[in-house]
Amino acid sequence: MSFIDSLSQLYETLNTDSGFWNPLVWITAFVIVFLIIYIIRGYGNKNYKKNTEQTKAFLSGNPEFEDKEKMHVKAKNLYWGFNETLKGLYKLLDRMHNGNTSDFILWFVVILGIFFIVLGVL
Amino acid sequence: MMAFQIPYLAVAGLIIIGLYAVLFKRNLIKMIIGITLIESGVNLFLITLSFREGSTAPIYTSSPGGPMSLPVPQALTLTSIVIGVAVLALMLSLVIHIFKHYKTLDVRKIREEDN
Amino acid sequence: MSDAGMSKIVKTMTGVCFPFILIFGLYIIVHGHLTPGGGFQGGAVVASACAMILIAYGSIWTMKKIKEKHLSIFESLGALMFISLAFFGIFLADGIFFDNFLVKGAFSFFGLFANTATGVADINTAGVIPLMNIAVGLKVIAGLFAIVLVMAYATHKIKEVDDQ
Amino acid sequence: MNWRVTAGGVFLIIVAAFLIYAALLSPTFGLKDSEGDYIERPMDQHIIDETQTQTGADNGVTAVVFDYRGFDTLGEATVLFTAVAGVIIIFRRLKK
Amino acid sequence: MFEQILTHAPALAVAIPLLGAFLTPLVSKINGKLRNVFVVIITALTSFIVALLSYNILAHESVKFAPDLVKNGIQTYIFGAGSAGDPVVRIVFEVDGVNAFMIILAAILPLAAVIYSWGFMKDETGQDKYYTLILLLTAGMLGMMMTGDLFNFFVFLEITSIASAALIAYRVNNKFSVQAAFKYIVVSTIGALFVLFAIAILYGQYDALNMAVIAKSIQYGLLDKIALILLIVALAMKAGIAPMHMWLPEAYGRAPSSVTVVIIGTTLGSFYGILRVGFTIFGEQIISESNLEVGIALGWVLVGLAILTIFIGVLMALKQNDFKKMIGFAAVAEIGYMVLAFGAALATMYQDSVTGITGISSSGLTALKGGMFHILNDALDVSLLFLVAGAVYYVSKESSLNRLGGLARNMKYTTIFFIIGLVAVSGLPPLNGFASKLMIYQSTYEINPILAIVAILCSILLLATFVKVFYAAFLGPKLPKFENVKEVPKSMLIGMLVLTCVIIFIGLFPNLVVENIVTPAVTALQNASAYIGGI
Repeated sequence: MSFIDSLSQLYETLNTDSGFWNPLVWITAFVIVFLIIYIIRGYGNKNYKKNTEQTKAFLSGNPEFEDKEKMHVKAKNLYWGFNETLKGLYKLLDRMHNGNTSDFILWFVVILGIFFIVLGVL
Repeated sequence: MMAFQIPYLAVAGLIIIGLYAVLFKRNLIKMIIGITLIESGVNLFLITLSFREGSTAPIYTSSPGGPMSLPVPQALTLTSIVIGVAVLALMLSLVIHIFKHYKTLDVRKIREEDN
Repeated sequence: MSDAGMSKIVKTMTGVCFPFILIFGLYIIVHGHLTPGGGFQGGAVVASACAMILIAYGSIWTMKKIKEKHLSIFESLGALMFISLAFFGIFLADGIFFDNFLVKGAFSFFGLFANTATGVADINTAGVIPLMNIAVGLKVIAGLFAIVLVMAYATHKIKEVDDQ
Repeated sequence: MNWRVTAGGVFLIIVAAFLIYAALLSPTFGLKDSEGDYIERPMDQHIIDETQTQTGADNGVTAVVFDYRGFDTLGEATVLFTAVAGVIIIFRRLKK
Repeated sequence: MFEQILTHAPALAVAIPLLGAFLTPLVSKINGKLRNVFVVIITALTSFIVALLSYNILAHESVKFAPDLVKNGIQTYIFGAGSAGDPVVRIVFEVDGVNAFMIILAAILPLAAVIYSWGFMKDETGQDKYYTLILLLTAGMLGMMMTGDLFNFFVFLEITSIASAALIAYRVNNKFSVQAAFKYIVVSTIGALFVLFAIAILYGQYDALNMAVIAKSIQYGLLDKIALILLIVALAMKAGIAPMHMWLPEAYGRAPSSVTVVIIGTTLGSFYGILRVGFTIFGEQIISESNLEVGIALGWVLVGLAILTIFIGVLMALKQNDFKKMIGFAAVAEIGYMVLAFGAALATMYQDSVTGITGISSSGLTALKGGMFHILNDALDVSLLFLVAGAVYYVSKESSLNRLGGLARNMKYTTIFFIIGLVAVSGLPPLNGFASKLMIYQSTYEINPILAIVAILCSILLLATFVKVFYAAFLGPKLPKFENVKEVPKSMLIGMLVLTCVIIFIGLFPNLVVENIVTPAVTALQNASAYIGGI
């Protein structure tokens, strides 16, 4: 196998047993779709002015805050519902993740015992 | 057969005592003592493997002759002792810093102070 | 340990004992390839002597005499000596890393073999092993003493903070 | 934290049982088998026999440390070097 | 000229970083800038030697530089005199496909980290010791990944542990980083001690420390089983597999980012240790007729641990508000994917009814390839994200996402790098994370659909996690306190660019990598007899 042959692998397809994956094909399709979207966008109406009502963010009629801090949704407020739903699970996980060094070693001993029982007895 | 395995039983005992100290002691220094106990148990295991009954040290200088004990486990023990010293020094210096920050070595007090 | 050092008796006795411990440690280092011991053990003995000085005279006084910077430089030198002895194996003799090139008789010193008849020992044997012993001894002395010195000095500083 | 103590105790006992079992299974202390002659240790026996002719050292342990397993010793010296560097970096002066 | 280098390459790859580390304190006495140049040169030299070595091992016979050095895919290097008496008494480096694959990581990550720290560490004290420890970490990592001697492996493991702990505690005035360092050193010391205990058991059984010799003469009695369990569990703790992963997010999160990138390499070195122990030392025993069910049971236990790891990692990452801790939990989840792949491969072992030979099924092979490929991808993606997090910390001195926002308006390149890392780590096409995860999904689907579904679901949650980061830190209006934030220095951008280029290359040409790097590694991993024959 010469260096040229190895170059020819550049555009070969990654074949798993039943699936395959070729990023180059994927990217080409992506670019084509993007071009189509761009062309369609070209047909949009042109009467659109900067720095007018048209560019204001529409907060369901409410006025925009002057304070930028208030405008930005903080990280702790994101996925609020998700955390609310899994509150019980998260309580368990937090109890698991108390930063106690002895507990780390305790988990180690527990897994050691489990492995002993599974493999040693088998 | 079983009666002569006492050094190995001592190894197991040392390791278990060390693990107990690491698991159930609240004081950081005591946890470190537990770790050193585990380490000395492992070193004892290594050095026990090197012993031959009725043997001398593997050194030819003015040696009485006869069987010699195995040299390799002794070298490994030397290495692991030095490594243990290095780890111990680093752990103790970290504990000094923890004490500087929290003014205590009790794990519970430290965790209360954190949250 | 108290920072001002201990009483006069302790200081004097330390001064008396120090050279003997030093000689003993250096003996262990140099005869590492003949008698029990070697670089690490002898280095530990000498470092313990230095630690005795540290305890007797206090960390501030010792820190004034010698800084951990210098000790770490000494340690780097020892480590460099060790690894360059290993590197010489590539360039000389068989050309293998960690080759014991001296024992092949490439040079006159340390080139001999120990006489297989047990009993008599010859210092001029074992190739690079004595040199490596000396390098490691230097390294261990500097390293252990640096560790003890830095930790003692830091604890004293913390105590200062507590007093205020 | 009661669950902690119970779980720790139970699994510690399990680990202890297996370690003690391992201790009893280990090669006999003194390396003598039932007939009373030594158990074969080819690698160490090779070192003991060849120390003086291969390395020229009288001390077998030093020969192993610095010649047969010299690379381990380099690593060990590196460990000490690392520890010193670590201790110095931990106790360094924070202000320039 | 390459032949002379390649003859000693396994030794030089470890010895040159060590030499650099020993020289750094002396060089830094002269000048700070000179020291930085010196360290970068040493690291680049190491990477060059490693690249030569792994190319010479992985490449096809006809394009090797020195074909005679490599006997059926393995290059051995015996330290000390060439005449290694029989039995093997000296330390041997035995570099086969797996090692050649792993050391590629160990070469890329420190290079990026060192270039990055040039700007990142500009106004910190104690830089000379910092660079010394980084070089020591590199040397230990490479030694772990190349050695053929069990005790030598333990020594390098300890080197990496101590250096990592000292570097995690680099910001000593922050109490949390000191705590994280203490937890890390306790955990890794106990792990390493149990590894040493297992090594001593094996030595007592077979009077050998060389992996190949032990693998040749192993009998898989109960004592050997105990040694196997101790090795696997202790190394799994070092590799951060749930539920022994709690040290990992703290250590990753509290260390300086440039350090974290190197620590990721050492974690994967421990993971390599698991592979070496499981597939080479005990390989011929685990994959054999006599104890087939033991191997399958081990595989299923690993699969269970992997699912647990992925779940915990993703869920905790989704909840975190600290940038680097979140990436740390994401790294835990990524490790879970690798364990899933390897465990699934073990679980698909079957016995041919006709010949009676046991082996790993074809879907198991795909799983092995995917897992091996994912090691590389995970290391690159997570490292890139950590470097971005470090850049954010550098400009804003903020690690909590609650106080960040609107940084994209001032830091264009960093934002681009973050988007690339996001797409790659959450397994979106077309970047490298997708290629390996596709193989894992597909193979696990053939084994058990539920595994694949869980894996895909958790991958989606991972994407959600990083979208949250992207919104909270980079999007949004320009906050007043970050008005005059500048783009990070050039060296940091270069450090990130190195990783990004590799990621994009792997993403665009996955087949090239799988064919030329991953497949030889997997073949070498399965072929324990070749490793034994290497001595």
